[in-house]
Amino acid sequence: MSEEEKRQFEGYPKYAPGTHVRDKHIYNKEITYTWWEPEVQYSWSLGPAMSRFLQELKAGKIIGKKCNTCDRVIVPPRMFCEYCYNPTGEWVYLKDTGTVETFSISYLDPDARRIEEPILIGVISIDGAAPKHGFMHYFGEMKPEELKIGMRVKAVWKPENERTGSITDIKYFRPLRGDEE
Amino acid sequence: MSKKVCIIGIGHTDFNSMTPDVEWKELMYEACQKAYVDAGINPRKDVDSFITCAEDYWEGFSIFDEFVPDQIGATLRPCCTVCGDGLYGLGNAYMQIKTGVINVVSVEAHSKVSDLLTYGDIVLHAFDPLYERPISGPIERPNYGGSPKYSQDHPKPLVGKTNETERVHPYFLAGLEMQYYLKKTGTTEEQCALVAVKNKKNAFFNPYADYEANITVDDVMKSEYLFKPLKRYDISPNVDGAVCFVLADEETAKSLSDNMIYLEGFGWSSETPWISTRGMDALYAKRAAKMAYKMAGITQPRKEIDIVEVDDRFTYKELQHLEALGLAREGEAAKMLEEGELNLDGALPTNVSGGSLGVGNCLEATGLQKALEIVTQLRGHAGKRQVTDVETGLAQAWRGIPSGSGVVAIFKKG
Amino acid sequence: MKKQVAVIGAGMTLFRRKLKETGKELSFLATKMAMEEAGIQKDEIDMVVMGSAPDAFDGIHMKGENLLDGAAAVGKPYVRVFNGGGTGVFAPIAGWWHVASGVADVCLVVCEEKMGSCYPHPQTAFRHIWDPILDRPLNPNLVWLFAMEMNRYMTVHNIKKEDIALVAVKNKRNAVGHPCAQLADPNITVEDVLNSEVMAWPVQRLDISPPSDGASALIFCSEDVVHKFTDDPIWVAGVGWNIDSTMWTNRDLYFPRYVANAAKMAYKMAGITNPPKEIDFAEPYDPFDYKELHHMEGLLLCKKGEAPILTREGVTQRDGDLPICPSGGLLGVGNPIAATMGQKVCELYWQLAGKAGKRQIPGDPRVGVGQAWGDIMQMATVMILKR
Amino acid sequence: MTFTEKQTDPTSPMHWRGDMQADYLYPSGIAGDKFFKHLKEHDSFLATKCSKCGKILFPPRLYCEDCFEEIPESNWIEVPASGTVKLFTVATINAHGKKLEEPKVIGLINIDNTDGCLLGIIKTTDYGKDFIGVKVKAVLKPQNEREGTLKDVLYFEEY
Repeated sequence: MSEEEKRQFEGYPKYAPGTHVRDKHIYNKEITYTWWEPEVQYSWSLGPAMSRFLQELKAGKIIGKKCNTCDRVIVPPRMFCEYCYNPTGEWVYLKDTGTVETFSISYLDPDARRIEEPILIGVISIDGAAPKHGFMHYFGEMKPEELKIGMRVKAVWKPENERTGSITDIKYFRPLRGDEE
Repeated sequence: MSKKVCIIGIGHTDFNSMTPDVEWKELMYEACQKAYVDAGINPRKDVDSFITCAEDYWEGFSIFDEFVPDQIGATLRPCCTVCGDGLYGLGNAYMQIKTGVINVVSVEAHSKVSDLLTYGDIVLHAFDPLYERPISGPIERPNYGGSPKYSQDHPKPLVGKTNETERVHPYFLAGLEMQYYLKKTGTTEEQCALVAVKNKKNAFFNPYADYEANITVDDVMKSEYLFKPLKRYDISPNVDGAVCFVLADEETAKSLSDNMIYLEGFGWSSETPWISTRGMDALYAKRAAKMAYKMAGITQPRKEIDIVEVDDRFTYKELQHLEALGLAREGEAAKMLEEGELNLDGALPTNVSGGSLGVGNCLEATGLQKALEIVTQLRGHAGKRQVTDVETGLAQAWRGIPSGSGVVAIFKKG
Repeated sequence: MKKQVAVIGAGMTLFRRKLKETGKELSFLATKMAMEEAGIQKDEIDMVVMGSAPDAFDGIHMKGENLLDGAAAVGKPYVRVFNGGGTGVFAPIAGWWHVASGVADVCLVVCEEKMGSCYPHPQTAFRHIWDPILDRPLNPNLVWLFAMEMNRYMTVHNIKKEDIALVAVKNKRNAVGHPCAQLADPNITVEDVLNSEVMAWPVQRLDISPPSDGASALIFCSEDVVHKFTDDPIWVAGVGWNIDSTMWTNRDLYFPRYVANAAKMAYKMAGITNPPKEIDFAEPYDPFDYKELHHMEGLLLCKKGEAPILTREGVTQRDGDLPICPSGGLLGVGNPIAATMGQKVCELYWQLAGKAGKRQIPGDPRVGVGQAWGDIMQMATVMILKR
Repeated sequence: MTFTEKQTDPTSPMHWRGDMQADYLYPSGIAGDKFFKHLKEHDSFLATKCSKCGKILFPPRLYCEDCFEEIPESNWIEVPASGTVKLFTVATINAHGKKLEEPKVIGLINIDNTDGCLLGIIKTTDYGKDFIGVKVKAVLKPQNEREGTLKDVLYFEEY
């Protein structure tokens, strides 16, 4: 950057070094670059808590684990309580109903590309667990404008033979009907 | 600079080639809980700052720092990640305590390398993308604007057609460096082989080590050349494990224990990342040692240091590092090894724990595993492998292929 | 025992969606600028701290090692610290303890981010910040997180989107005087923000800061040597950092309690008992417009739910009683994650030193607080500078 | 034991597959762009000389890493695409630890007239040979096929 260019701004930073390039410079090969696609593959071992959680999902149940010190029923379950720093105790089966803590209506896919049909997504606190304890999931069987914080919802499970032991064994959460409370 | 820094607790898991029964969180929890019990403290009240030493690609997360606090006791407390070997974490803990703002620090490092399916490719991913990486083999050219869409149900095929035969394992760099070391110092391949024999033998007396073996120099020499002159048994195999250290200022430490171990000095240094212009004399270790000796007031390292654990992820590295640390003259380390000086009962017991060759290469936990051995020895808790009359010990680690960075820590008995 | 730490120079590069320079070269350009301002040579620097967020953006494993020659660290003690988005303020905190401990006299802090390398979009790397078992199977997008937090915050306090949009307008206008700014816009209005496309409701295009390439640098020195460089030093008064639980679906997102913890730590160190009174201006982290409000509350600069009201009343404008993000923040200048140290800490220094030119806050600011935030809505880092 | 229960059924622990895949486009940078554009058109390399320490840096840089001085335009020099083997190794396994079909000889080659080196494949079938000190030259792709990456250098061979 020339001295003259450097002087064009008042105060600090005195100048702004860097060369802006746009996608077209790359398409047109005006600048050189190297491509690389790394091979980065993992297979995480899950440990007792997550293994059991997923196996129970496969069986159509949501399970939590209780901390005997602070009496929280924790879901998703873990082997230790992050507040008491103790091992957690007994396993507790929970209902597959809950409350919408927060939500979003997304028009983006994971790579930030636009989609037409919005995805309804949010955090559901699960009945039977400690307050505000739950996980993220999709919502279905409702219009976007019907979705509200505080709404009561219930899990819709995949058919048993399609479940694999994954969070997606629950298809989505649908509104809880009055007679189901 | 009045406050001294002490080690008040150590904890570790067993080291195993794989740990399918626990996830990374539980592995870390075990090491940390053991360290807190060892120190006699409650992490939720007594620890002021938490440090984890980790790199994202070793774990499989873009931001690994997210997945740290719960299992080390750091929820709603000061906590950070240092991207480096565990000994870097100790160094930063030391500085935090020296500021006077923080009294007790927990430092954790771990390896869950068995979760990695493509270790070689991940190491390769650390090479410079423009001038170094392309050498290893063909670059895949995805469609511009295309995006990988892999999931649990549709994992990417692990081995591409070209990769199967073409992409070279990144450890070739160690082959180059070993050749340099042998030429320069006149050390022989047999002498390097003896390092593996010694360390794997030492590991028999270390209950947490995973790669103990009764082998001979001949066995090592007969193992195949992978990166000539580097052979299969010259390379430390990967291992899972976690280590946690709790450090405190002297005053706090005194209230907790009588068996005081001081962190007397540490130093760290980096060479240029460009392989094209970097020397291969382990200058990083030389500079780091100089800094650490100065801080610890050590003027004659050979006389003052009783036990060392140096980075031995490749056999020649142990010898190269001993020379860089000023504990052996250039080309002398191999002779010391042959004369038994580096053995458990020698003048300078080296890698008594078994080192990376005997315990396994535990990625960023390497330095802490070495520090763990020094502290155990200084405490006098090393059992069958206890070295007699140890007062001062040195632990050293290198950041591994392809870096030129390393760190040295010096511990003294109180 | 504890040394006082002064800031003596700062630098930053242009922030753009893509820059031609490599990460090393960007680090060099920012570092060189800071060294010029401080009037210092490479051999006078004792130690170097690198702050850089995910490796997955630059696409280099152990990228701290790869970047080090651009950060004047060849042959020097060098370490990289990392806190996700919090790195931009955490790297200077690490720099502070290098000097405050007495281990280094002069410490250089460099932050670099090159998000443009990642294809097809930096979002691709963000996919891997989610829990692999619980979240990733749902194919999440990063924006979801913020949309959900924003929704919770808006609902609990009954906040209107118009009030939140005011933040984007203010910051993009503030950025006009910033030479590095990516999205400065002197004419933007609340309507523009409210009419921009919906990404994940309630988040719209102009609520978000853009991904950027960029670097920034800062030089600290101890009280023992500061006289060599300046007669009127800017001091680090306090630092704080704090992390919340990984399990973000187990906590209420309406208030960032970890920010409050970090702020309390920093205020205690700085001897500040009444933050709204004693702090002259602030640079809270604003990757999304609602985050600025959220963080003002977290920094205890106002009561819970009060930040939108202050914004509406103009208190947070550059000439208001409590200027917030006078640099233009992330919304206006750009968001190269760690390199946002340029707005969050370098800006404090330039403002306090009276060097901010067109962006200078009127009056005589003496105390400023900068804050960053990262990981999955769980990490807060706070630094207070004073004259 | 730090937990109150552990997994004892060897069929019960689960694993979860995942990745950190993404594509990367690394711009060559200011210095690299000049280097690779030159390589596209010529059969030689470029290097840079630091005005302060006089070192001839290869690959060329925007700045000298030791002196931390920017390198002026006038200090760019053309150097031949040849050099001397400083170090070499014979690699026999690929990144997944499996045997390569053919071993590869990888050399660290000190490029002529510079103080820098380049990693390169040395084309040979004599895997027992000591290559240290051997003069080699780069064999480049035909000019019309070059793309401006290091892959334009196919390999090095003795001359």
